[in-house]
Amino acid sequence: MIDVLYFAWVRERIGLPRETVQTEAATARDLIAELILRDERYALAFADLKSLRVALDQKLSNFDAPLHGVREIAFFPPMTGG
Amino acid sequence: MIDVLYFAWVRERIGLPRETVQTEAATARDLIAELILRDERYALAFADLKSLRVALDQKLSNFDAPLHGVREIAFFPPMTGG
Amino acid sequence: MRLSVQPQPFDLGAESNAFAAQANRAGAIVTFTGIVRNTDGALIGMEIEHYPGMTEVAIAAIMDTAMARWSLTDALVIHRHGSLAPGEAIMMVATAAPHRAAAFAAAEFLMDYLKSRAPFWKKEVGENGAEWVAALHDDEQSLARW
Amino acid sequence: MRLSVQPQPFDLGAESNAFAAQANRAGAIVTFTGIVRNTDGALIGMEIEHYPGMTEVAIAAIMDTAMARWSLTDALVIHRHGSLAPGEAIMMVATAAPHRAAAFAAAEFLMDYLKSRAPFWKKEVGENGAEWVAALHDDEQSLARW
Repeated sequence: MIDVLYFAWVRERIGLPRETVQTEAATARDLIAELILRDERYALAFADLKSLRVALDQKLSNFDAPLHGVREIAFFPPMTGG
Repeated sequence: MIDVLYFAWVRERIGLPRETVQTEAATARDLIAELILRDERYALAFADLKSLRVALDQKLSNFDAPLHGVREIAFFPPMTGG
Repeated sequence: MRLSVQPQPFDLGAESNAFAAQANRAGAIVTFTGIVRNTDGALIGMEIEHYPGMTEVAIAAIMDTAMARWSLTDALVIHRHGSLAPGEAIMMVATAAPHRAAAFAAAEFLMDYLKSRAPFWKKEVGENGAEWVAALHDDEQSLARW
Repeated sequence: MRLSVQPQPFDLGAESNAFAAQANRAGAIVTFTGIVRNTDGALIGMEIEHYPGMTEVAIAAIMDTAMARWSLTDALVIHRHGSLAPGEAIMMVATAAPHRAAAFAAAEFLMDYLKSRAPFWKKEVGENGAEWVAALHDDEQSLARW
């Protein structure tokens, strides 16, 4: 069980801001592969990982970091603050 | 006839903020040489030209620029604005 | 040190004065204010989305780094989210330090990090629809100087 | 573009707000404020002498250069002379530009020139007498980067 959050156009493409996912995925990359199988909205949102960022428990991370113990994962495009 | 202005510690050492001087000096360096002969206060103020700046008609200049046509000359230490 | 992530407008003048009043050991104060720009009049507004929780933690970490690295006497970050109109202030940073070089460097550092590392996303709303603002390669590059 | 050389105190907040209100094509505003610093409590005040006439011309020239070089939408310089107490603001600059890099660079440029090329002289008045502030070699050096 992991909370998955989406922001900006990732949120818009998937059509929801957050969901709880039952998964045994070892990494964000594995989780994405599972999600893409579920619906084409995910395939659209995750088509180009180079244009995406991932945060694990609210810290910027990478797609191959272990998800073990992580309670919240977020996917979003590069930030545009300031 | 030229107006001579002094600022900061140059003014304090010479003891006045401005005076009008009758001179045929060709440059600021020449004018300083004339002033030093007049009184030791000038000798004290102009002892180290490297620690002084000069402006001709309110523009930063140098000690060897011609004074011909200049109406106002000012001597002061390096600026400390800001 | 103060950080506020808020939907409400803020008063640049009041914030600047309050910051300066506290900065009594500083000789130098720098502020930066980002404004919703509208050069050609086509922009209706801007929507700013953020990641509640992560935003505050990420910015606080950036501020701690700046405080230590430049020995700041104080720092302030205010960043809005939600709907903004053209001409409105998006955010501001302020830094206070004994000398100007540190205050300037720390403010630029904070801005570079806020641009690329704080979880905000801007969407420009125009007459012909809305579009997410793309991250600039330059902004990513400018992080490399610190 | 506005320049004021004045003995009176100024209100950083009011000046910042007025500057921002005019800067409607800008996306970025930077302000710098210099304050009479008093780290050890020994300073009674500061006296600032200037060269009336030359001061205004020199600063206006510096501002024109900054406006052109960084395509600023606006610039402001306020510099006090006369007697100041610890904690009082000595001067401020503000710059407005479409993007932050230009606003920051122009503000730093203006400061570097005001420090070493505008005819002001500071005297610190302490309990044991008064002393003219010496120009820093660093300040002269920092001009070389522009």
